[in-house]
Amino acid sequence: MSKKEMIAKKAAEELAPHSIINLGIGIPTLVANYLDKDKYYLHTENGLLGVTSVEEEDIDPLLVNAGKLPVGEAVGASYFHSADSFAMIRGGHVDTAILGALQVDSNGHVANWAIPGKDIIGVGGAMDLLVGAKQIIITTNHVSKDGSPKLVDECSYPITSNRRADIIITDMATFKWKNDGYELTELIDGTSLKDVEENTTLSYRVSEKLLQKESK
Amino acid sequence: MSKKEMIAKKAAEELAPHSIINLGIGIPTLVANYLDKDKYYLHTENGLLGVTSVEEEDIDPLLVNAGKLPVGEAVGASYFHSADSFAMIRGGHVDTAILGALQVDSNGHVANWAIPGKDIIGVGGAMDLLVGAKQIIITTNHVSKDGSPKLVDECSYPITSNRRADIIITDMATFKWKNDGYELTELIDGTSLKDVEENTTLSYRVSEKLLQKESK
Amino acid sequence: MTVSIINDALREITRVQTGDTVMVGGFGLVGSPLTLIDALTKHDASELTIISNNVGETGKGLGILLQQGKLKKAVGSYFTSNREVAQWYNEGKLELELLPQGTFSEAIRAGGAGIGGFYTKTAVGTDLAKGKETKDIDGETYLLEKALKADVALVRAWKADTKGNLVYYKTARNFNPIMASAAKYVIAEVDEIVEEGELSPEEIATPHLYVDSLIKSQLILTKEGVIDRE
Amino acid sequence: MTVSIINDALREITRVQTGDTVMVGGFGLVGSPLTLIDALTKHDASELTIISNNVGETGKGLGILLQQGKLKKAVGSYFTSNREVAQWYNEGKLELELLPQGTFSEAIRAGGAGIGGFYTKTAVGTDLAKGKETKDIDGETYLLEKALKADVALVRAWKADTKGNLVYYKTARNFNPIMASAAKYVIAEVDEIVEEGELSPEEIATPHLYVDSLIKSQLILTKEGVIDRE
Repeated sequence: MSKKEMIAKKAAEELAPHSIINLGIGIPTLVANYLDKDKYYLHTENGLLGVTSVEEEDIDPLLVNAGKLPVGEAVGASYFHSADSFAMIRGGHVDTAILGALQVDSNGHVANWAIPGKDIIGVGGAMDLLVGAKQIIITTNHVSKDGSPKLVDECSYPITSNRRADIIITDMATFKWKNDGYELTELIDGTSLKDVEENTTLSYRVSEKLLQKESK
Repeated sequence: MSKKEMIAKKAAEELAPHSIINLGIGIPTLVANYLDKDKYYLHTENGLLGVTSVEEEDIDPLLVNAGKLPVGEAVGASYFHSADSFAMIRGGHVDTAILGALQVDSNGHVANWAIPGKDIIGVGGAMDLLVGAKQIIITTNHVSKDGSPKLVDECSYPITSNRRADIIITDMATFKWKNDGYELTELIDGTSLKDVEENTTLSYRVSEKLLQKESK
Repeated sequence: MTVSIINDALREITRVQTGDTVMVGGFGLVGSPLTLIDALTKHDASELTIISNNVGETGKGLGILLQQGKLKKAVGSYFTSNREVAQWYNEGKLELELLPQGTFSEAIRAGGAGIGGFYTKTAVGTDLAKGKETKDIDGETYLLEKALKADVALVRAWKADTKGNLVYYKTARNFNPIMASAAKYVIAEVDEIVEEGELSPEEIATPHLYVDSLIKSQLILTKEGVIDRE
Repeated sequence: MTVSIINDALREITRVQTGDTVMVGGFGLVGSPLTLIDALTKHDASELTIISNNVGETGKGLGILLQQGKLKKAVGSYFTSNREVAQWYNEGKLELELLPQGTFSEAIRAGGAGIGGFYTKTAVGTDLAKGKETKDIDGETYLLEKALKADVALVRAWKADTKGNLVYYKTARNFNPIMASAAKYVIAEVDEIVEEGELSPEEIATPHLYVDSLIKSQLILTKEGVIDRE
């Protein structure tokens, strides 16, 4: 299992059965592979509730997800126009959005739509999902390609919303927002608390449970 | 033909073929009897485009117009929810609304939803239709039951909208808004200019055509 | 969430609690959740705010709730259909919020769509604009109207599938789909429950994510009036 | 009005005039009015403001109009799919208005529904809120967004009846129904024209009152890419 697959699998474990899920592009898309298709309902903002995977021979060019990739149609699916689709998102009818991120910070702010110095010419549905879904799960590599932390004290990239991320799942650890800040609740096998500490500038505390486990 | 039927017939003559029409309660409802059903498309704000009349034996209790009266469904009809229906009205997609009135005044203001001194507890779709339809035709008796003018200089009843009525059709005459005020364009047979003058406090001028005709 | 299929309206209606705001679908009796309204009249929740186009007729439907003294406030567009509404209002026993029907519909849609408020030209310059904010946009005056939301919505649909997707029948659609989007808990009364996959994905007017529970209709509107199925 | 059935896209596209604002449906190539866009590239109208989720891809679809220098402004949510957009923008040859996709969709719906503007929580506190009004409603901060309207809308549907009612196919629906509601003149490119009465009244997504003319699609998206029917 690749790192990305591992992150996706962990994210899948956080989902409540029978919930409505919207998956972003990249790692989030992989989460679908770990979900029982009869128990989770996938929403895509281009206008479909009931996204499934599709076999090569069944591809319909007019049936795609928000990443413009071919998908299938679940039994009991429904189609709607873009304004109705975002009404679902913004109106709080999507239980969980799983999104990628460029940065997440100590306040829970997510930056995932623009890079300073580059042209800011695309945002898509990122801001709507972040503001509207009942629960936000961020899936991301723990550090960027150059090795710098993506979990930072304060986003240097433009933030996507004032709304905070509830859960952050990386290839090193899982963090959950509790009360007033993030708590490190789980380490990926082979990762130590020290590894996380060295690669993270976001403020967090370690959960009691994990501290006890690590001190054994 | 009753006075009401005569007013309705005159209103029908003002309509452009293939236009989208919304008919209010009362005299406006009768207008449908004078329209070729293949050439006019009737919209009702409770959610149907393509209203037709219905025979007693075909009545469907779940198919009604905004007056809660049984109607039929035209070929090529469509149903939609109330917000979509009023989006059509307010968005300017209905060509003509034909409405009743308590009063119409020299500014073109219509009062047709509330009576001073009585409880103001119902408005329905009157304000939306008056603000949204491309053309407003008012059909009404020329005077009220006590003989007082309904076409007045300034409405004493609460107005329904700032938007003016384009055409007023009564059992005495037809008035059309031109430039900065109403022009009396047509008299019902048996009505004289003097009859209208004596029963109207609304400001109007008489059309050149009618003046010439009357002076013959 | 999974939809619950509950064939006990009296039990399911206990979701409505004293002080709640409740949306009730229907245009007159057409598309009205008659079975749920009947259950509500037998339930002891009071001080309710009802968001519905009208408050039934005198002593009928929601009109019974009024007579039972269970209503604190009514929000709608046409209360004229029940003469007792004015009477209760004048006696100071009922608050009223009267909105143009298009504004009423749009406010409910806004509530479901995460829109806080919107600007409409409807009612500008009229008595119904009193006390409301206006704004000039591109040279025209608009009125600010706030979204409407509810704790519970009681709606009526024609068919549901076992997932909770809904389709409506002719003009019985009216306020039901928008109300189904604007409440925390949505109970849909339906005439028929079919298997998943039996409804066309292009025709579903209320996707299942809006619906919490289904009950089969017991009271139905016929040409001869409201009848009990059994 | 009666819908005109015109099988000459080049003639019908002359409805678009220099300086016009044009809405163009589609999410990428899916549900995109390919035949009408092709006609627009062959038409001499320029200084256009295009309201579309994106400006095609480099040298494809609306991307050709950009290369032809016919675009004055683009309003959308995701211009990243065409690298040349940033280039033209940086050279001051193209104005851009970037909106979150939900705000973009809602603004188009508002334009069609006679709503002047609306309050959304989306983008509050972000760079896309700069210069925009905010308002506190019931303790939460919302951003004011104005309606979007157009002179002409180019949309794609699956089937139309001869009255002009439209139904869509799967995720090719996307922005098309709302754009069909928000322009003064609406041209629908459809794959099939059927007789009146053949479409289910409950399934019609765009009632005919929104549609001015129909043209049969010449270019269609297949698994192998865009092909010409003949």
